[in-house]
This record gives sequence, C-alpha cells and structure tokens, in this order.
Amino acid sequence: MNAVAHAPAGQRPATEPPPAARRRRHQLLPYLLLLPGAAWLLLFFAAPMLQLGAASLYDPTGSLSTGYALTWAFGNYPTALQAYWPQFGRSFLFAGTALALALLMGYPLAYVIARKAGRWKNLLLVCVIAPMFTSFLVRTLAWKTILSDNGVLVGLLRDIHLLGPDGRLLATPLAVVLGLTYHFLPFLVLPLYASLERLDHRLLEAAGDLYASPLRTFQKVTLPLSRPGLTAGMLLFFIPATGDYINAELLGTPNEYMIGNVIDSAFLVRLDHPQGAALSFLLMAAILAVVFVHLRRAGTEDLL
Amino acid sequence: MRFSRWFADRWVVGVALLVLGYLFLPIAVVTALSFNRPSSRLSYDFNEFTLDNWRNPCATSDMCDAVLRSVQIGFVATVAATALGTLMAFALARHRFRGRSGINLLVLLPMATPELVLGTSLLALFVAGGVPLGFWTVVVAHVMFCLSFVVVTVKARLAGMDRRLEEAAMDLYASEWQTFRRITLPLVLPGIVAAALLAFSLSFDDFIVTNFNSGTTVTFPMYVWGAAQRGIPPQVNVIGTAMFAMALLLVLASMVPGRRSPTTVNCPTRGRDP
Amino acid sequence: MTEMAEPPAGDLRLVNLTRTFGSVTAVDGLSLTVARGSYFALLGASGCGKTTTLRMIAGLEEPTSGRVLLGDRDVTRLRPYKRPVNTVFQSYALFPHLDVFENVAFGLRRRGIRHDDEVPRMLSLVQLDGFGHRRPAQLSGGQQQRVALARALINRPQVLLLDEPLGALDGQLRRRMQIELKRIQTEVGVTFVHVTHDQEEAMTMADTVAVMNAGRIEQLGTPAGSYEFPATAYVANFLGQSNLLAGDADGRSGDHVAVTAHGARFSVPVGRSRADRGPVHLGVRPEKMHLVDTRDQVPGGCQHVTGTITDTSYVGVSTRYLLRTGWGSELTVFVANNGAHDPLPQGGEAVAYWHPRHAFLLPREPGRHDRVNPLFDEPVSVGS
Amino acid sequence: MTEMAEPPAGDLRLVNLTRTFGSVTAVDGLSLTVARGSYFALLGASGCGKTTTLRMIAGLEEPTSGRVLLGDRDVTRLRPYKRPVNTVFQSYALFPHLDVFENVAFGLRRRGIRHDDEVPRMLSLVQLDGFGHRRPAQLSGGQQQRVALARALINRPQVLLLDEPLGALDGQLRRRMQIELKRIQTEVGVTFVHVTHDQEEAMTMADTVAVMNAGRIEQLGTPAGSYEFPATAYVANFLGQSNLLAGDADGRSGDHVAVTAHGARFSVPVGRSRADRGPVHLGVRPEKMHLVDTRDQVPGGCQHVTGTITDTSYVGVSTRYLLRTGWGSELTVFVANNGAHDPLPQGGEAVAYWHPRHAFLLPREPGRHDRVNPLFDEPVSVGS
Amino acid sequence: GCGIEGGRQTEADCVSRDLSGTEKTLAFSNWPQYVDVNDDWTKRPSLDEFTTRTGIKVTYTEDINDNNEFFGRVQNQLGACQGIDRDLIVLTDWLAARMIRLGWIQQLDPAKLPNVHANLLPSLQNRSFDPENRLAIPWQSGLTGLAYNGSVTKEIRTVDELLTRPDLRGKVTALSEMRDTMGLLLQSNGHDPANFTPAQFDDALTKLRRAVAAGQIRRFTGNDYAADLARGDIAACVGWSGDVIQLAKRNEKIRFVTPDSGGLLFSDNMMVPIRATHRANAEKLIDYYYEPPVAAQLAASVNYICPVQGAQAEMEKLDPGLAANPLIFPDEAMLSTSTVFMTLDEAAEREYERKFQQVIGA
Ligand SMILES: Nc1ncnc2c1ncn2[C@@H]1O[C@H](COP(=O)(O)OP(=O)(O)OP(=O)(O)O)[C@@H](O)[C@H]1O
Ligand SMILES: Nc1ncnc2c1ncn2[C@@H]1O[C@H](COP(=O)(O)OP(=O)(O)OP(=O)(O)O)[C@@H](O)[C@H]1O
Ligand SMILES: NCCCCNCCCN
Ligand SMILES: [Mg+2]
Ligand SMILES: [Mg+2]
Repeated sequence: MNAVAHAPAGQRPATEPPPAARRRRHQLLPYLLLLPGAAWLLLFFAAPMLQLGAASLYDPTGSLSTGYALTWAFGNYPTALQAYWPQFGRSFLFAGTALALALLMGYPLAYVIARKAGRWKNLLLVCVIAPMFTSFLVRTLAWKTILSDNGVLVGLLRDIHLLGPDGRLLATPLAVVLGLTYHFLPFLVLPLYASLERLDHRLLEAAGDLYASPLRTFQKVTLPLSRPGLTAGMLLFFIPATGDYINAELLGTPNEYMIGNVIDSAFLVRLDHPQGAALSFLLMAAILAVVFVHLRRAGTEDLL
Repeated sequence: MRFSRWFADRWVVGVALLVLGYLFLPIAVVTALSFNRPSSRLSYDFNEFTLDNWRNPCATSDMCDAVLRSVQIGFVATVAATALGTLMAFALARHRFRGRSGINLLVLLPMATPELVLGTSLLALFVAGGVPLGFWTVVVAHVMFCLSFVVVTVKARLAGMDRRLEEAAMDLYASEWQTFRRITLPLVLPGIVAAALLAFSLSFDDFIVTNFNSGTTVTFPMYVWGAAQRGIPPQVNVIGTAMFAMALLLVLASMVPGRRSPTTVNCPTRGRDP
Repeated sequence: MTEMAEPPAGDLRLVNLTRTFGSVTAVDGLSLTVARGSYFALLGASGCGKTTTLRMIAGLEEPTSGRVLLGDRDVTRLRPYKRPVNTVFQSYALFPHLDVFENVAFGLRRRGIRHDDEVPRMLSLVQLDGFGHRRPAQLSGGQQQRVALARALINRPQVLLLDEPLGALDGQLRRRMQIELKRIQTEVGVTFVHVTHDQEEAMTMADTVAVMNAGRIEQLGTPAGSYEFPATAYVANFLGQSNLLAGDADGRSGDHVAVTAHGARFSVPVGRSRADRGPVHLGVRPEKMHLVDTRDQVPGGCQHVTGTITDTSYVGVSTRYLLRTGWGSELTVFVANNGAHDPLPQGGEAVAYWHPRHAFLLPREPGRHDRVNPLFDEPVSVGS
Repeated sequence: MTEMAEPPAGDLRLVNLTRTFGSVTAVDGLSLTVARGSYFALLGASGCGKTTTLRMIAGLEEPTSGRVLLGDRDVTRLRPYKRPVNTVFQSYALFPHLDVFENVAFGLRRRGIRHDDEVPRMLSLVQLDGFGHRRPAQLSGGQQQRVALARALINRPQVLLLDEPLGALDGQLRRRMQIELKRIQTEVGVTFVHVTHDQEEAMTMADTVAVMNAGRIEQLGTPAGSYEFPATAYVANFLGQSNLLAGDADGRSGDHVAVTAHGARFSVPVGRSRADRGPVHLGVRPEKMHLVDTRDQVPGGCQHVTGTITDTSYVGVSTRYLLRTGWGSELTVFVANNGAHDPLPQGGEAVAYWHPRHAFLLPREPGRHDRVNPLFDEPVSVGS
Repeated sequence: GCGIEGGRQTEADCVSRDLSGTEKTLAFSNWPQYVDVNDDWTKRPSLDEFTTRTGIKVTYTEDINDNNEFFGRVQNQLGACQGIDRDLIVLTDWLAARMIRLGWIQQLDPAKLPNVHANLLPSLQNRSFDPENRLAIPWQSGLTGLAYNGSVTKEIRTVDELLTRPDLRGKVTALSEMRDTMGLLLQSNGHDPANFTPAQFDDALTKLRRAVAAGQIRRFTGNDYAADLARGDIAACVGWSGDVIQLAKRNEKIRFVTPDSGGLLFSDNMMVPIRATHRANAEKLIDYYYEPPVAAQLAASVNYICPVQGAQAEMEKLDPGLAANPLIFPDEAMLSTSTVFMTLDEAAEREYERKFQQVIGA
C-alpha cells in the first residue's frame, strides 16, 4: 500500500499488475482456495471410496486368508439386496419417520431461536449443540435408563394405561426412532435456524397486512423462504440417520436392525468384504437418489 | 379474545421449550448420575447422593487421558477443517469456475456416506499405505468428515451476505485483505463459529470412524463404549455434565453486559412476527 | 375474513396513541381523526414517528398506550390480517419467492378471491404490463415500488396506508403516479393516509395535511390553510419555507398587531396573528416577498426591508435570491421565472417588500433569533 | 494510502465508457469531462445507467470498454481502494456489525488516521449527535442515509460520488444538506458527481447538469442553459416540465421560424429552434405561460391558446392549472402565489399566452403527438 | 494389481523386534470381568503384584467384548503385517485357531514358561491348533449356559423355556457369538455341537428365527449382557458362567444355569500378536499366572474354570466353598454334560456365520 502512497500522481505504481495478469490471478484464485480442502477430500475420501468400489466387485468366494480377486462380480449387488432388503427398507422407514418427528420438533425450535429469542439467541443455539459435547454414547445410555422397563417413565405409562402391564419402550421401533430423532435433531435445527434468522420480518408483516392469518403467513411466506435451510437440514438429518446403526443396536432388537448393522456385520463379523462394500454403495446410491429427487422438488439444486 | 391471541403468540415458544426439554432430558439423567454413588458397578440406578465423583473426576485411570486426547483431536481437527472448509466455501460461494459442480458433489458425498463406510475404507487406505494408526490418523479422518459440514454451513452464511458492504469497504480505502478482515470476516464469523462448533462436536463425539482408525489411541467415546460393557464408572457422567456445562458457561460469559462478543450481531428486530 | 364485505367503517380515529422503544418515545400521545374517504397526508422530519404511527394503524406495532378506532370499532388489539387496512411499505417488502403476478394476487388469494383478471388490470394501471412473470429481484427500484402499490391497491381496503410510496421514482413518473393515486382514491372512496417528505406532493394530493414533530402533531388542516397560516415555526419551515423575523409585538392597534423588529416597525392583521404581545416571529413566505431596486418602487400599504443580494440561484420555475439584511440575517425571496422580470444582479442593493395580509405572527420563545431558511440556525429535532 | 495528500488530480474524464450485462447495455459509449472541483449532476430515468456509471468511476465495476481518467492518470483498472474517490451508496450499505461511530470512522482508520474528534464533528454536521453508539438497524431510513453521507464526506476525497444521497430526507433537512454539501464542495475543492432524480436539487447545486437516457448523455450544460433550451423532448420533460405541442415548421421567416399547430400559427425565434422545417414540437414551460380571462387581455407580441380550466391545485409557492385545449390536450400552467393575482375558477374559460422568446422548437418524430405533462401519454422507459 | 492378496502372514515375512530388554511395559487386552479386582474396583491385586515383582508396568485394557468384534477391528492391520500395539490378547479357542492359521501369532519360548508346562491341565494340552502350547496359552475356561435374574422372573431350566416362555418375551438376550448360541440350541434339539450336520444346524436356526420373529429375544450381545442382567433390564439370557457367578455374589437372585440339555465349554487363550514388541514381558506374565497361588487368587475373583493344576489346593486355603464349586473346578459330572463346539473349516464357518447373522438381523 505504501508503494502506492508515495508514487507520484499520474504514474502507474509498480505494484499494480497489468490488467491481464490481474484477471488471470482472479481466475486462479478459486482453485487456490479449493486446493487444500479438495486435495484432502480426494486423498482421504475419494481414493478410499474407489478402493471400496473395487472391493464391491471382488469375487465373493474370496476370504481373508486366500485374498480377493477382482472378478467384476456385479452379482454381489443383487445378492446383497435380495438378502437384506428388509433392513434396507427399515433404514429408510425409520430415518423417514424420525425426520418427520424431527421436523415437528425442530421447526418450532429453530423458529423460536431465530425470531423470538432476542438476546437469548446464542445461548439457545448452544443449548442445541451442547448435548453433543456430552458423548452421544453417554446420552444414548441415558436414554436406555429413561426408557428402561423398570424406569419411572414406563411405570408412569403403565399406570395411566398407555402401556400394557407387559408393555415397554426400550427395544421397540419407537425407541429407535426416538433415538434417531434425538441424535440428529441438531443437524436439522442449525441450518434451519440460519435461514429463518435471515428472513426479513417485514415480509411477514406484509403478509399479515395482506390478510394472511399466521397459519397462512407461515405456509405462504415463512415456509417457502426457509426452504434452503429446511432442505439442507433435512439432508443433514436424513443422510446420517439412514446409515446409523448405533441407535438400532443399543435401543432396538434384531427386528429393528437397519442396513448399517448389516454393513457392520459384513465387514467385521461375517468378513464378507465384497458384500459389505456392495451394500455400502447401494446405500449411498439410494441416499443420493433421494437427495437429488428432494433437491429437484424443493427447487434448491444450487445447494449442490 | 386477548387470551387466545396471547396463546397464539406463545404456543410456538411452548413447543420449542418442550423440544429443548426433550434435548435436555438425557443430560439431566447424566447430571443426576454424576452425583450418584452406584450400588454396584453395573448399576445405573440412582442410589445415593455423593460429591465424590466430582471431587475425584479422574479416579478411573485412563478416562481423563481419553478426554484430554479427544479434546486435543477435536481442537486440531476443528482448526484444520474450519480453515480448509472456509476457504472452499469462499471459492464455491464467490466464484464461478470450471468444475464447480464436481467440487460441490465431492463435498456432499462424504455426508451421504455412512460413517462406517468412511471408517473402513479409510482404514484400508492407511493400511495399504503402511501408515501407523494413532492420533494423527484420527485427526486426518475427522478433518475429512468435518470438512463437508463446515463448507455447507459457511457457504450458507456467505450466500446471505450483501456484497455491497464489501464494495463500500473497498471504496473506503480498505484493501482486499482489510475488507476481508474488517467486513467479510466479522459478518461471516457467526457462520464460521457455528461451523467450528459443529466440527468440534462432530469430532469430539465420533465413535465409528475413530474406532477404525485409532489403533491403540483411545478417545472418550471409545472409552465410554468400552466402559459401557463392563459398567460405566460414574465419573463418565461427571465428564459429560462438565463438557455440557462448559459450553453453556462460555456462551453465558460472552453475554455478560459490557463485554459484547464480536460474533454477536444484536440487531433488535423491529416489530413483531405475526 | 368478511370485514371486506362490511360497510365502510367510518372515520379513522387515533386516540392518545403512544409508542416507546426503550427510552425513545417514537409517538407521543397522538390523537387525530381522518375523515372517511379523505386523503390524509402526514409530513414530518426524519425520525419523527411517521412510520411508527402507520404501523400502529396497520396493527404491526402494538401501541404502548392509546387506541385506534375505525368508526365505532376499537381495532387497537386486532391482528393485522383482520383489519381492512393495507400498507404500501417504505421498503416495499415484496415477496422474493413469488413473481410479480403472485405478489399482487396475494391479498385476493388470502381472502379466497380468484379474480385473476383483476391482477393484469392492476399491473397495467401501474404501467407494468408484461412484468407479471418477473421476480422482484429482476426489477429496478422504481418498478418494485409500483408492484408494492399494486399489491395494496388491488384489495380496495377501507384505509390505505402509504409510507413514502413514490420516494424512488423520478419526477416525471412521480407526477403520473400522484395523479393516478388521487384518481383511485376518489373513485373507490378509500381513506388514504400518506406519509411523504415531499411537501409539494402532500399539498397537491391531500385534503388534510398533518405536520408531525417529535411524535406529536403540530398542525392539522387543509394544505392551503396550514401553508398560508402555519401554527408554529416548525410548520412554517416544514411546509414550504418561511422568513421568520424575531421581533416583539406591542399589542393590537385597530385590526392590526404592531411589531417592532430589528429597529423597524411592522404590522400584521389580527386575523393572521397567533400572538399580540411579547416576543414573536414575523413570518413572510419567500414567494410573497417582492424585490425592487429602490425603496420608492415599494407600492403603498406594503412593508419592506433593505439589504444586499448575496446569492441568486436559478431553479428553473423560479429564481431564489438571498438578501442579507442590515442586521445580518439572510432572507430568501423567490421570483417566478415567468419572463416578466429581469434578473437582479448579485452584490447589488435591493429592497424586499410584502403586503401585511401575506405576513403572519407566531409566538416566539424568548432568546430565539431570526429563523430564515436554509441556514443551520438550530438542529431539527430528530428521534428522541 | 496518502493519496489524500496528493495534489488534486485534475479533471475527471470518462472516455467512451461502455458496460454491458449480458444483452443489456447499461452504459453505452459515454464520454464526458467533469472539471476539477466542479459540481456535476447526473439526471435520468430509473434504469438509464446512472449507478453503473458511478460504479465504474469508483472502480466497483470494470468497464466493458473505454477509460476512466483522473487528470492524466488512467485509473480504469485501479482497485477501488487505491482511488481517491468515495461513494455515498444508493442503498446506504452501512456495516451492520459496526456502530454509527465506527461506520463513520472506517475510512480514516483504514488510512491509519486516528482523529477521533473528526467523527463527532461529522456526526454533528449531519445532525446525528449522540447517535454514535447506535447500530444501523436502530435508525430510521433518513438517519441511515445521513450516516452514509458522513462516512464518505469525512474522507475529503478528490472525487465524491453521490448516488441519490438525499432521497430519504425531508424537505427541510434536504435543503440544509444541499447547502452543506455545496459548502464542503467549494471549501475543499472536491469534485462532486451527484446522481439525483430531483430536478430542482440538480439545478440548485450543480455547475453542470447531464441528462442521461438509455446509457447515453442526451444533454450536458449549465442548469439554466439546459432548462431554458432543452435539446430533446426527453430533456424538456425530465428537467422540469414542458408543454410540447405537435406542429409543423414551415421554415424561417426573418429571425423567426413559423409553426402551424392544431390549426393555429405560432412563431419561435431562430436562436431557440433546433429545427426549422418538418414535424416539430413547440415547447413552452408551464411557468412561462400566463392565464387571463379573455383574449383581449393578451399583451401584444404574445401568442395564445384558449381552453377550459379543468383542474387547479394549490402547491404553496404556486398554483397549478390544467387547461384543456380545443383539440383535447391538457396544458399545464404555473401561477406563482405571490399575492398579485386572484385565483381563476375551475371550469371557466381561460386564455394561456406566452412570449415567443420563451418558446423553443425541437424536432419531432412523425406520428408523435402533443407531450404535455402529466398525462399517461406514453410509458416512461424504466429498467431494461 | 487387481483385487487384494490374502492376509496370511508368516513369521519370516513379518518379524517383530522384542524390546523387552529395555522397555519394562506390557500392553494387555482382555475381556471385562476377567481379572481380580479389589472391593471398589480401584485396584487389580494380582497385576499389581506382578508389577512389583518384575518391574513391568502393565497397561491393562478391557476392550474385548466379543471375539468377532475384536477380530474385525484388528484384521486389517494384522493382515497387512502391522502392529496393533498390543502385546498380549485373550481370545477364544476357535478364534485363536483362526489367527494362528493366518500366521498372526508369535511363537512363545517354552523355556520361559516353566509353570505353564508344569501346571497346565492335561485336557487343555495337545489341542489341534497348538499341539505344543507354543502359541496360545489358556487364560480361563468357562461354560456357556443360561442365566436369569430371580428378582424379575422365576427360575429357568431349559433353552426352550428361554426361547418360548411368554413371560420372558422381549426380556431375553442371547450371545452374538454363533458358537455359543447355536451350540446351546443344537443341544436343546438333542444334537451334539461337537458333531452335527448342516441340516441339524438349520433346524436349530429355525428355532432361533422363530424366537427372534416373535420378539422373544431383545438383543444379541457380547459381554455386555452382564450389565443388563444385573440391572434387571433383561430377565434371562445366554451367558458365561464366571460373569454370572460374579454377579450372584452381589445379588443372590441372579443364577447361572447349565441347561438340562447341557452347556458349552470354551477356553480363552493368551496370545502375542505379530509385531508386538514385548514378547518376553508377555511370557513373564503368562508364566506368573500359572503359579497356583496366583491362579487361585484369579479364579476366586472371576469364578471361571481355572486351567491351572494345583490351584484347587490353593483355593482351599482361600475359600473352600469355591474350591468345591464344579463351575470353577469342574467334576466329571459337569464335564460329561458339557461339550466343545465343533471345529469348522473356513468355508463352513463362513456359511454358518452368514446364516446365523442373517437371523440375528445383520
Ligand atoms: N425498533 C426500534 N428500536 C429503537 N428505536 C426505534 C425503533 N423503531 C423506531 N425507532 C426510533 O423511533 C423514532 C421514530 O421512527 P420512525 O421510523 O417512526 O420515523 P419516521 O418518521 O418514519 O422517519 P423516516 O422519515 O426517516 O422514515 C426514530 O428516532 C427511530 O430511531
Ligand atoms: N448486475 C446487473 N446485471 C444485469 N443487469 C444490470 C446489472 N446492473 C444493472 N443492470 C441493468 O443495467 C441498467 C442500468 O442500471 P443502473 O443501476 O445503472 O440504473 P440507474 O440509472 O442507476 O437506475 P435507478 O435510478 O433506478 O437507480 C438497468 O436496466 C439494470 O437493470
Ligand atoms: N468376562 C469374561 C468373559 C469371557 C468370555 N469369553 C468368550 C467366550 C466365547 N465363547
Ligand atoms: Mg419512516
Ligand atoms: Mg441507481
């Protein structure tokens, strides 16, 4: 800056690159900004995934001691799907149900933090994130305590006959769905909050002025304008929830197992690497398909 | 009439409080148990009030090591992921260039990949490359999966920013760097802070990916996982409670009047919402 | 949602309306009545509480105290969407996710009306035919403002609130929109409450003009009434410009009040005096002052002041002269550029005269001096 | 960053400046010179490219072609922060995270200047004493605009660009700010380039006025010169109002051009004619027209038109009459309210007359009719 | 190239350096509830005694909850001849056999294990996967059977009761280890886990599938069943003898039951994985635990079957009651009703494992 300062007027300062060079630098800049992060992802995500992709086409009869041959065994995919479609379906069913519940809970929460909390905004925001600092395993175990057959909650529900004398909460689909909802709720709330916070309150006033009741205002203005955050939040919720297996494992029974449990077992217990890899790719493909359809329908493709 | 209007104004707040309650319920249990002297090693039931666990949080030899290690990993991974992710977010939000959608996909995919798959495939890479597992492989893994969340969060914030403010700054003698430092950064900071918080919590809380890539390094979640099977020492609840309380205290401290936190842009909302 | 079908509600009445923000009192015990079907203009300095007043009428802001009545109906606590009131917002507040057509149709839709042919009619009225499918972001400032206008007008509300609706338009378009607004207002009998900081706009359009200052109404009346005989110095300088000479009234003599100012004696008809004893401001509008070269050209019955021309500026329609008096104040004189006079030279001596029936007398706080525009003689009260 | 200490850079020159956005040409081969230290006003309809021009001068927009020169120095590719140029933005662009004080101090700070007493002085100048600690969101529209003004002025740049800086201010404050701007400008010798849509503002303040239309300059000259003798119909109606009668010129006769319009014959001095044959517009400003009851009151040497008064409106300084002519056009006539005339009754017959030296003649595209304000005779060009 | 090579290693390819001479440390991974502790779980007396005696600091981690899970975690590294940073691990015989087959286990020096060779029970010598006891030295043996919590349910005697009794619906867990659960089921069908046909396996599996579908079984667990049983979250389960007896010490309503159809016998073995760098220290520890007084001290605390001859005599001194407990020092009657699960080749193991895992939901 100083070089410019002392340059006499009317003379192009030496520090100022010629326009062409500046434009070139400008075109290079995004790539420079991207380089470290993209390289990281390519090396530690894309490369391993390629390797995994290859593994999904290995000879399914290979084993740890004999090794695996790449035989382009596309049959691994239908085989895996045939054996585990119930868990597949359940993953989407549970994640979808949890998402619906999370929307019912998360939208009001995000709305209140963004628009009603005033100076408590940051505090409430951290309240949403802070539970994650208490290890999720600790919290899940706490849920086990809360939902436990001998716990207060079950006792109460039994007393008011919402549960039969033998009824329980733990080890039911409900427990798994509640666990998923609980676990991933912050991922939904945070982006939703971000877009609700940006919402211009004057638009809401304008809607009210134009005869829209609060419900209508929500439906016609708030909701559509929060769509980017809503879409992002739904994805951040749904994607990991579909692949999760800890909640099913800790709060469910084998009848609640999701595809994550199957993949876990394929890699670690059954030692069927090709099938594990094939299931992983099937899951990713299914998730991506849902994601793309969702983005297309929400009209928020530029989230990509 | 007046009551129904009052109710209409408040019900959503009521619902939000209920949801917060739902989020806090397990924390309450954890907090209660942190003051519990369990009747047996395998029991979670509240037995007897005690302060012993708090007086002696590190009674269980390796737990505090694990917590410390998790904090270290979380810190390094957060700093790295936030730095790399913020740069990427700027590139994606502010520039049009070839291969932009490819990069966007590269950012989205890790979020669409189950953690288990991330963990095993990365492990395979480390094993094939002869990389010894430990602290740094965990950091590498954490940076990888936190990166996407940072990019998405910061990008959203950038997208909502008024470019004219940056132009105004440049017009007022702020160089590119000064503009970034004085205007862009403070305005994007809430987004970056949110991203960093998210990254830290993701890293601190991760079990699945860490479990594959940690070698003998034991993080707090891994410790808890192991402990869960042989009876959790009550001190685990102390750590859980303390971490939570610390996060809250930090924010409360920044709210003390007179010390306005630079990340808090307190614009009083004119008018009220319908 | 059938308020629309109700008969027009009658006068709009604000009773003792107050709104405070923390320590700032934006609107301060304001009471006024806007006759049903009239065109009401609200003028006042920036930050004097105009927007806040409109927002309370619309129901977007809850009064700290006081009431809003439509006819006999107390609507103070009625939710905005239940009031037969629409607003054209100062910031437009167009829905960014809806195109122009849907923005304009919004109010009709909410009331379950599906007159889709109304919308093109409305768009054509604001000269935006063919813009129906654009999004607000694709419009220039002026175009956005017209959409906001159409969006409110289409509902034919009982009261239409306009918060500087023509602010972003250039002069030509602005004049056209003024005429159109006025036409719509008379045609549909809607009560208009129009905030503007354009004095000329307020005067040409409104039946009643209210001048606000620091949250209160200083004067309320017809444009000509308030202009010709302002109630306060603030109004005298807000509604047009005024030369206010500091003097002392010596009481009535016949049907005139005698005033001594800066050593000279003047008189003002009793009917145009708001004080007849003690410190006063003697006011004369710049266009009511005439300039001549010498004292003997002053017609009989007129009063005069002598000075030096320090500045002349050509404003197209008229020329503005600044005349420095012997005691140092600078008087403003407008001379119409109607081709009848030759311009007077800058630096020359000149005499400004006026007929007493064009002067007016206002009480003056002791210690206050001449108030002649546009000097920075005192700060305008802004906000609190 | 001591450009401030440099000697003033000389004239600001735009050479063949062009800027296109996709298929829209916002600025189209614009060339002009703004003399060092002069006050330059830029007028034009919404969307005609005013903001784009300023942005190229400030360095916020790169020209598609053409050059920007400050004295001899080509600054076309200089980064904005290296130009001794400041801007008051149309949208204010206040930094929401900084309070008013810090907003105003921003430019000083960047140049390493710590004159903290400058800031209160500046705030007091824009009448915002005591507002230093508010955030922009806590200000009314007009207050925000004044902060933006203070933020740019405090830097005393060589060229100050003002994009409708007074748009949200009320008349009184506006006049004060006008005077203050002008004072600062003369005092510090800053070149001002001021975009406004207020014709009066442009004329009172500027040494040179440029009227822009669709990315080009239509006329450039002194306020009086352009006003008195506009170059095009667009200018005639943009800079003030005009009555433009469609007629045909029959060539010179002596030092006059003879015109036939609507069956009557008129004449215009050669020196005020931009065409002397074929279709023309005969223009007369509303304030140059006079109203009398009967034809015999028209003074000798004047030309006249007879009609019916359809509307009168009181504007304070003057009264506006609309006169419907025999062929159906409505002429506008301004009569100054200087107390000399009694108002004419609405609905009555009247004769409007003018002296030929106050008329002007412009070429007319065949097929165009009368252009008299403020009828909706043709759409204004807005946006793209 | 294409595909990946097998994970089999040989000692020649994958040598380890022993740093025991300079580093007096030992990383020891074991199952929970598998070492003696004092009353408030703050000390491990026998390990502390070892450290005092040898100066070797033992890092003792209870991170083995399930054989499969542990194998899954280490397979990649060991298969690539990389260390797992553990010097000593304890795994069940069938998995020990597999790891030995894969060449992932270091040979021990018999000269350094005098107590082992002197005191190892004869029944545990000469095992097919390690005939000379040079690779896998038994830590404890045990019985897989049933357990119930008497404060939640009434007594249980048979596997069929566990799988069908309506009052137990949803309050039962079984083990995720195929051999444990399927072994008991085969026995309950009257078949011999040591020698069965695929059809017999399928019959047993059908029985299990029915129980799962009916919601009888809440979860399939590793060692973590113990906590649930103690709390009463589950009423009954398939479990391991020592764990349950330990729980019974604190709550006598918790009982271990050898089903009428018989129990399953297993042993868990100490092994030094390849690339471990403290083999000599490990050998010292292995030999230490084969001193009868130490073995008795351990058995008195963990209540598993002690593999050390002479420990029973030592136990008489400590706790005569335990010395007479057939679940710790089994008698002939006990042994006759218990079997060891059949040795499976790799293909059979995978097939059975696949079928079993599919039934248990994964
Ligand atoms: N939400 C708020 N918080 C604090 N002060 C406020 C708020 N809203 C308005 N004010 C203050 O109240 C006063 C009146 O504001 P208002 O917007 O009604 O003024 P206005 O007359 O519309 O001004 P303008 O002509 O500039 O739009 C101002 O001083 C303003 O700063
Ligand atoms: N970034 C852009 N992309 C596309 N078109 C643009 C862009 N910026 C300006 N334009 C177009 O260029 C033209 C000139 O715009 P500009 O903002 O300079 O107008 P203006 O004279 O300042 O108008 P106003 O008085 O409404 O502010 C307009 O038609 C506008 O729509
Ligand atoms: N608490 C120690 C449990 C040891 C169990 N070993 C696993 C045996 C598998 N059949
Ligand atoms: Mg306002
Ligand atoms: Mg503009």
